Amino acid sequence: MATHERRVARETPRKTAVRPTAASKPAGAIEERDAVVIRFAGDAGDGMQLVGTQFTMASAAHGNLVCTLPDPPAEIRAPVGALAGVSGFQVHFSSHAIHTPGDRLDALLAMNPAALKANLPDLEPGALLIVNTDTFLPDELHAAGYASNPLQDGLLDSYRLLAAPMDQLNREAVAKVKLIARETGRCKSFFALGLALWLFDRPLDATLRWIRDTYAKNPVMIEATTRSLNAGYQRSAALRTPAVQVRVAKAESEPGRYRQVSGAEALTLGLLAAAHRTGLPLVFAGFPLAPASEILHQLFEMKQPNVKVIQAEDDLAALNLALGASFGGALGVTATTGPGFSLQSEALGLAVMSELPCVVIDVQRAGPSTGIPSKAEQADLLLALHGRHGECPLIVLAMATPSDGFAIALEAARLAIRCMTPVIVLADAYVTGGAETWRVPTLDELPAIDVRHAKPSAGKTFQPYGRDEHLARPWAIPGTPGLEHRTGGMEKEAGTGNVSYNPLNHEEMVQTRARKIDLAVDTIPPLEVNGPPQGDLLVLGWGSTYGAIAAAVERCQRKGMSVAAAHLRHLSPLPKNTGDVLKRYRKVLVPELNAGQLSKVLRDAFLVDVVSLSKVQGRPFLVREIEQKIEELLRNA
Amino acid sequence: MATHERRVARETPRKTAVRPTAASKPAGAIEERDAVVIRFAGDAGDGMQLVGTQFTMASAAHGNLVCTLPDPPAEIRAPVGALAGVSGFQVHFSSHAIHTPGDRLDALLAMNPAALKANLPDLEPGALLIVNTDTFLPDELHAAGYASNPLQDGLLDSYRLLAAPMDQLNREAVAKVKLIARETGRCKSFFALGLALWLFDRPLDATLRWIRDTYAKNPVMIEATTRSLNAGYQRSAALRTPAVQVRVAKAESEPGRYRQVSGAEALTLGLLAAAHRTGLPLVFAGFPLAPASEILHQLFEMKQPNVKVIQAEDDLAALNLALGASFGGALGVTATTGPGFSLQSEALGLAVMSELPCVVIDVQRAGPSTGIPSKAEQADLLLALHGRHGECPLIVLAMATPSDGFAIALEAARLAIRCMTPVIVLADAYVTGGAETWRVPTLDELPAIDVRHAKPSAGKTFQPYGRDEHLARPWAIPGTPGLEHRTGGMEKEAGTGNVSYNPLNHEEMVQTRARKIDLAVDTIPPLEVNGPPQGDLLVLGWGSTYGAIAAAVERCQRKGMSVAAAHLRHLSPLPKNTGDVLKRYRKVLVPELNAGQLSKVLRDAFLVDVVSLSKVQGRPFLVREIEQKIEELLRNA
Amino acid sequence: MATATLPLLTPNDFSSDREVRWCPGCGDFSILSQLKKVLAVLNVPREKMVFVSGLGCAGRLPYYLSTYGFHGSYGRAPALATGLKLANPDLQVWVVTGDGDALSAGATHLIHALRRNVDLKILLFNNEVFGLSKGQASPTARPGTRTKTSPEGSFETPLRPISLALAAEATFVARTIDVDVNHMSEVLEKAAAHRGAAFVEIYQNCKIFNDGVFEYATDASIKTDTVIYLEHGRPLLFGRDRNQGLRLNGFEPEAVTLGHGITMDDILIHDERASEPTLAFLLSRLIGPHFPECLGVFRSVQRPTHQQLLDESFLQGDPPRLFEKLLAGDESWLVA
Amino acid sequence: MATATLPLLTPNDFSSDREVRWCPGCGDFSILSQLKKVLAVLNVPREKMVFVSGLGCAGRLPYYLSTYGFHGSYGRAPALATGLKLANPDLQVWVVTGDGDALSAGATHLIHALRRNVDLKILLFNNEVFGLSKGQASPTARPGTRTKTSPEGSFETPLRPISLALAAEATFVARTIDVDVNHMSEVLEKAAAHRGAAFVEIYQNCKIFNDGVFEYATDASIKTDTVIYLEHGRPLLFGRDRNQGLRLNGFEPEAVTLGHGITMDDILIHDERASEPTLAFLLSRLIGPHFPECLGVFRSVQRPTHQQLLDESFLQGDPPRLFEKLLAGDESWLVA
Ligand SMILES: Cc1ncc(C[n+]2csc(CCOP(=O)(O)OP(=O)(O)O)c2C)c(N)n1
Ligand SMILES: Cc1ncc(C[n+]2csc(CCOP(=O)(O)OP(=O)(O)O)c2C)c(N)n1
Ligand code: SF4
Ligand code: SF4
Ligand SMILES: [Mg+2]
Ligand SMILES: [Mg+2]
Repeated sequence: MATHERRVARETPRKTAVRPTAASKPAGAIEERDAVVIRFAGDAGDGMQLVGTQFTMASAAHGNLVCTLPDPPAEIRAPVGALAGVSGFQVHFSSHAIHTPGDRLDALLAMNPAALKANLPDLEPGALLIVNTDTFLPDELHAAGYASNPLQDGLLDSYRLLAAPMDQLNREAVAKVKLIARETGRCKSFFALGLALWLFDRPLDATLRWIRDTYAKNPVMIEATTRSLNAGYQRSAALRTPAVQVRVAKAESEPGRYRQVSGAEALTLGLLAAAHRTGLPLVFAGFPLAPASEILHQLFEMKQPNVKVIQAEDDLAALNLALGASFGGALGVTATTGPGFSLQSEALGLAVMSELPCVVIDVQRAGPSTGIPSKAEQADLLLALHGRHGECPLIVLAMATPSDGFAIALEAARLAIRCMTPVIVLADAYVTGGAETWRVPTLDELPAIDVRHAKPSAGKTFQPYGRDEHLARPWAIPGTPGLEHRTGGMEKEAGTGNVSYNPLNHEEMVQTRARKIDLAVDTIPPLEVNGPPQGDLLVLGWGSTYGAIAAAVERCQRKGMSVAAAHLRHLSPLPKNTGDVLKRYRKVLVPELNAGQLSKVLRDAFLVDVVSLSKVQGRPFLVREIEQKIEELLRNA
Repeated sequence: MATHERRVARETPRKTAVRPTAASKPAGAIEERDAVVIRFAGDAGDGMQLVGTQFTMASAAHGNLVCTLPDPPAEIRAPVGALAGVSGFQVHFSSHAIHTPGDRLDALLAMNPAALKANLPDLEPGALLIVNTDTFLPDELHAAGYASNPLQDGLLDSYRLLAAPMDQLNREAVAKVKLIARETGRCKSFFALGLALWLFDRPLDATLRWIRDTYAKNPVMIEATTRSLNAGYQRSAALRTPAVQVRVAKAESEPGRYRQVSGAEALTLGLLAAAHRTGLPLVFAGFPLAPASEILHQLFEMKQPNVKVIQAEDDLAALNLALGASFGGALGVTATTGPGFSLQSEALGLAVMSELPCVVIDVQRAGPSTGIPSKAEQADLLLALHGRHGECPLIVLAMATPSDGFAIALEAARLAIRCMTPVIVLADAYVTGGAETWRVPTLDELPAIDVRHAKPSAGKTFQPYGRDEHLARPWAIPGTPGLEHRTGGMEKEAGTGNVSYNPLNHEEMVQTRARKIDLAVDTIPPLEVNGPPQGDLLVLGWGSTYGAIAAAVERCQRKGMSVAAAHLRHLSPLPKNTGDVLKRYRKVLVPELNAGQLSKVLRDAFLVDVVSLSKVQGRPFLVREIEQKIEELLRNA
Repeated sequence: MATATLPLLTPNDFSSDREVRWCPGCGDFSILSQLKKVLAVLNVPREKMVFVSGLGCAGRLPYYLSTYGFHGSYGRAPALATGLKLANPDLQVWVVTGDGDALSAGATHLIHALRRNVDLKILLFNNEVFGLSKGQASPTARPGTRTKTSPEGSFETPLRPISLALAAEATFVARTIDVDVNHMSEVLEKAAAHRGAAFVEIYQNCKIFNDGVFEYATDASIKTDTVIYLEHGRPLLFGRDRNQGLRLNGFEPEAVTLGHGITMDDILIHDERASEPTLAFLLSRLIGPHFPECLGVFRSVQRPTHQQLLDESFLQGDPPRLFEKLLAGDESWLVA
Repeated sequence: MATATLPLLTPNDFSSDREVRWCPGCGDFSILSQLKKVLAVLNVPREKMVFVSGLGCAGRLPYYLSTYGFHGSYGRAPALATGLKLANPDLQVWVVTGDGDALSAGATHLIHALRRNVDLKILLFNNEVFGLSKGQASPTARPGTRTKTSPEGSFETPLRPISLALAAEATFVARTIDVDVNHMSEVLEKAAAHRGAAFVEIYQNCKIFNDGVFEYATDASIKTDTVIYLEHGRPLLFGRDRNQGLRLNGFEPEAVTLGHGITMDDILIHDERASEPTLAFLLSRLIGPHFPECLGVFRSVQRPTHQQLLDESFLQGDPPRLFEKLLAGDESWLVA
């Protein structure tokens, strides 16, 4: 299958006259690897996100499977050279299936001392370290907290150091182009990129095309960046040891169209796909709150007919807007983050009571309160399940990987519409910010979503709180004659939907709303197990820990341990067979980026004494951490 | 002990010249009872809340133990005579300890057909039924949905009917006083009250005193109401059968001062007592939301120096106001109800993060969303425990009976201040609206509350997030030189309180905040068991179900069953011995006015397969319902 | 909406089957019945109308109408209605709110619906008290109002809904009163005809908790002296004989009587279409006892609606890409 | 607070040990440094000062001051500060907020703090954009502003913070600008001296997401023509030679040049103490390019503070009962 034909499709027409061209490829020694983890790190102004993205694109287009994790600085603009301003972007590319952006680094590119300082601890001994030596000056070293120059004091002895005076080489490369200082600086990132592309034997085409499109109106920058890129690509051969190239073979993939997709893009595309597939208008109301804002931004960018995107006046307004839109016959959606999600508790109650289809995406971040903005955490699970006054059940899903955002958005839309209920999708910055290779579905591969608008039926009084076989009430769209009705937050009489204070009716409605959610279980897939169907240990996860768990379990399986992995994308209701699956293993390990919230749910539901592996550091699990816990549990078994 | 001297203390000076005097007591047959449950029911305009309260006062002053439940109509003013406008007030008075206002009625006073219709189902066969016959006219009967007149069609045959033409008798009584029609109407409730007082052999003094104080500026009304009251009291002897008096002997009580107290009053007094005891200013910020508004109203009424009460602009503002006040060195408190409590989720997160002492009272009502305003439910437990984004633990208490409001408010204040944390108190309309006899504590009986304000210590930098032995951080009050610091919603560095993005610090802080709450367990009493220390069945409750559970378990114990009762007032943390206690019984029954929320907590915490008894009707448990469930469980044991 | 084929509707066609649950004597009854009359003549089919409300006595109104309705949560109706209108711009959407609902929890949403000029008809029933929650002080309570939360009389400066709406860039701002049924019809019809956000404050008597606060404006024996009816382009006159008027003294309005050197030329002319709402703002400040209060349209100007602006914005910039293209993104590749 | 014994404070005494984390070139730096200068001369001990903020770049300010501080949640700072002031009326409490913080989620709280006249100094850093959340449209964004959420340019009508504050019955309302340090000091000192709620809008440049939007008011070469400095009792003049001014044409303001029959008598006189805020409102409506914008104090009037009213109200009605009496209630009895 490695012989599969592969060609890169270009979606944007080439408009420019100046055609950047690739330099001829310098020769060098080549080392083969299965997979590589590289991190690009520099000052916020050094363009590391761009370098990372372009490197990823090139790797993916080259035929590797790719998993990435951007790590932009928390500050909008920290002082130049400060630790707080370090921006990172990690790429894991390989010739076989990978699940995470990688624990430890096989290579690090550090544009300045602060970047080195912040990232060196993650670099494997003996790994490749590429350094821009021109920035290792007294001021920069001081800002990074280095007492002496690590290039000289032996600190870096255990790495394969590639010391490149990038500022200087880049300046030389663009000397003939008329640039202002800031532009020259921007070109430096292309120099670094060129160097990396050469080192890992990736093609330049994708980047050249990107340059052409991006600077279409600025031929001077096309010229300059192309020169920088080529200089990096060529000069590398001339640089000091170890100028060895590393090559990672293409992966085998099913036929189809492929792209890189971030979790935020995937969610956005999934929502648009739901609108496309159903023909329903999509109304997305969002209030900026990092890291959820990315979805709002994406929706503004990917404008589509039949899709309306609005920045609400606050988080509570956002959900009310979405709910109003759902009442009006659209798919109402909002996306938020912990603080906004807490605020929306009241509005979610209204959504449950009015039984309208809407979707709330919560990109969880480290809390409580303002917490640590944008850092990944999974500590909103119990809030999603129980965070509303009264008995207020709804459907809760969680996305497992960046590309799963597409499927989960469609699944959320499907369930919301099928069951006439709000659906919560849990994510976090680790999955929305990360990206991976994704096979783009064709339009007819999109799953069916069954929309049934209520229709008046002659002679019968309309029952706005009548029920179908799924206990869903009818979706009666204002504008339809004969279906005029009133809904809202007060308890409804079964059938008529009139306000009712009747005690037994209330109990019936509480039970009906709960059963409706329970019934949704019939339309969701059972929990699948990866590994032996019974045995010593099951590792059960949910949400963004998917990759780390899958990788850890695979490693342990390779070592011959009796361990299986399973992953929950549906948290409410849980797949029907969840309890059965749990009971087939002697132990159950539940790794979570919280203090053990799914553990609580499982203990309550199945009275199984699951073991919780908790990490609450605003950071994802390392594969190694889960692997170690598995080994520990099996040792003591 | 029945010979204990008893005298009624008057707290308000008598100001009036006109002195109402009691009529001489007419004679009649007398029947002795242990306890009686009576309900007064009438149109919203008939003054039933007044009649009920006065009757209760008289019974309590007479020496009975008393438990009451007002049931005012949901509508502010329904059309006269409508079912929606029926107002009820139930009084249970007895010569021994009682726990609830009673399941079934021994007596019903119905002022009109609607009141009869609405309440007859609760009346025991053979019980006393007092009816105002003057309202059984075609229009009223129609409004109540009676096709024929129940006074004539045999419907009431199985009751001991006392048919009194109250309108007429009352009109005659006040004929000599110059009143407008509306005033005559108001007097009618005093006629009914007089009648009831005679029937149950209660003294008139308390009511006469109340009349005097209330109408101090209106001698005409004093005259008129006194006449009506006396007429009811005297005329009763002349009325048709069964003009038998019922007498309930005095109860034995510890020496001390006693009063009637409603749950809302008790909570209010408890908060004021906390301020009194600690010397701290109390800032109470509330936003009206029934049934919590009652606490706000009470606080406005019971004005005290050093107490500030403010109506906030909304529920979220209310908690922010309270939190700001706590930061300023006051005890900040708010009280709300489901919808407001949901809204406050975000602010509670801020309170947890800033680690300031504040108290949030949630008078739960039937939800979700607007639900059924003011009806009792216990469905906010999981919201209280988990309803905030991030790992966000705090202390959760629940009041068990109306008078427990006093103790629980003090306990909430104590724990909030001791542990520097928000404390949630769960209540519902059943306990805040109900009232019972309460021994008034003397000031030196008030529990100690240890307040330690931080003091600057020379030479040491102040550590706003340092910890004491309870892991509480110091309470440093603005205005104190040397303790200037910044707090807020972002993650704090341990010790310094500076904003910190450090992953390991975050994990440490998440764990510290959790351990702080866990540690509070050392200062709370163990779970006590009423009944055998081990056995077949433990009935475990929390909050307002206390009375029904206690009564049901006592009944079953009297029948010789091996059943014990225990009640949780602390829900987070749970008393240390909770798990042990649970495991000493073969079965555990958890009755809740929700779909089984405490059950979930217990199953998760102790992996015990507790049996949930759920009722979600906006109504409290009947003793009988729990009794039946106990019997069923023990039958199948 | 084809209007020609519309069957004629009567006010009764707008009644739902629900029993009306306000207190006897409440001003809401009068508003409801007048509203039904207005709805009947708007030439909009019933199914195209939606009433969205918040919580409060006012908020119950949708239950009593046979249109579509949504009884939302406290203060959030303007946001919910905005979403509805986005989903379905064809609908005629009314928002019913109270002084508490709109100006305590909901002020933010109200302000934003107005500045966006969402095509909503917003009716604020101002009874200057919290009714449904049983009698607490409202943000519009006059100083001295005794309620359960202001036992010694309210002392916070009340908000003026009209001033606030004007400051929130509203394009249509008016005031009317529950019992003046003709005036109310006139104002409601104008609000319905306005394209964009129309804000109407309705003075409404709460029989139970704030009875009689607007008596000065309803009592026929005095209201000629206490009320000015605003008419565009007409002088601001009042009084039984319309011989009193408003004139400007610097920036201070003055109530004057014609004669003794004061002529019609001195009297301010009402202009609801002024480019800036300054005069409207001035009029919103007038309250008794020193001034008559204004009823009628304070401001009525045209500005593109939120929907129009959204549509325009959509046409600007690059045209939307085919969904297939979006899916494939900027860079994709085929594996054969 | 004894003032005589206060040690003299310097601006530096108000610096905390935290590194300032705004973007290089941000207008917030200038505000911070000017604020420290003002604080140093207020004669209030550092420990009596509290800075309460919401979320946003502006909201970080408390970390950089050595006073007490509370960095609250989005939009709720005015409520939190009101509670603080209730608990501890002796403190001097400042609220720092941004245009998003104050006018999107927080508008309700802002409005209520103003109408209550809580003794807070409220500084709204208006950069007409969401800074901290990385560049989205703000409620004050000028039409056409391109942001991540208005890719074709913002089209919603912006809110004017000053208009809104006036409509919310604020007693002190002013505007100043980040780089005009002397003007800022003057305004901040007046705000600090005001008894009651003082609202100050500060035009602030966001270097990253909205750079240069106030250039017209800072660029020395043109600002004389684009800015009017408000001075109480003085004519509203502007222009390099102060030969231009504002006059009234009906209710429409007009920018005129003196001469050609236009004299000083035609020019409006500023009055920050007018009984009603109509003139202030008119001035709040002036924006470029057709009008100069006003900097300075729009309104400054005395009204009892919330605390004063609360205290007065406490003295009215029945005196508080002894706590023992309250405990025993109206009816109690002794069992011996
Ligand atoms: C979140 C929330 N807070 C408070 C309430 C309680 N509440 C219901 S109606 C109301 C007052 C309504 O007053 P107003 O808007 O003036 O309407 P009115 O009843 O006077 O018509 C309040 C405070 C609520 N339902 N939800
Ligand atoms: C509940 C909630 N919603 C949204 C946010 C995200 N957020 C933080 S700052 C900000 C914008 C701040 O803008 P502004 O108030 O203008 O301040 P600036 O950063 O421009 O100084 C937003 C939307 C939040 N933290 N909390
Ligand atoms: S409480 Fe007041 S506003 Fe509400 S229905 Fe009754 S009279 Fe009307
Ligand atoms: S984003 Fe703008 S407002 Fe925020 S610190 Fe940077 S320049 Fe200042
Ligand atoms: Mg009202
Ligand atoms: Mg801003």
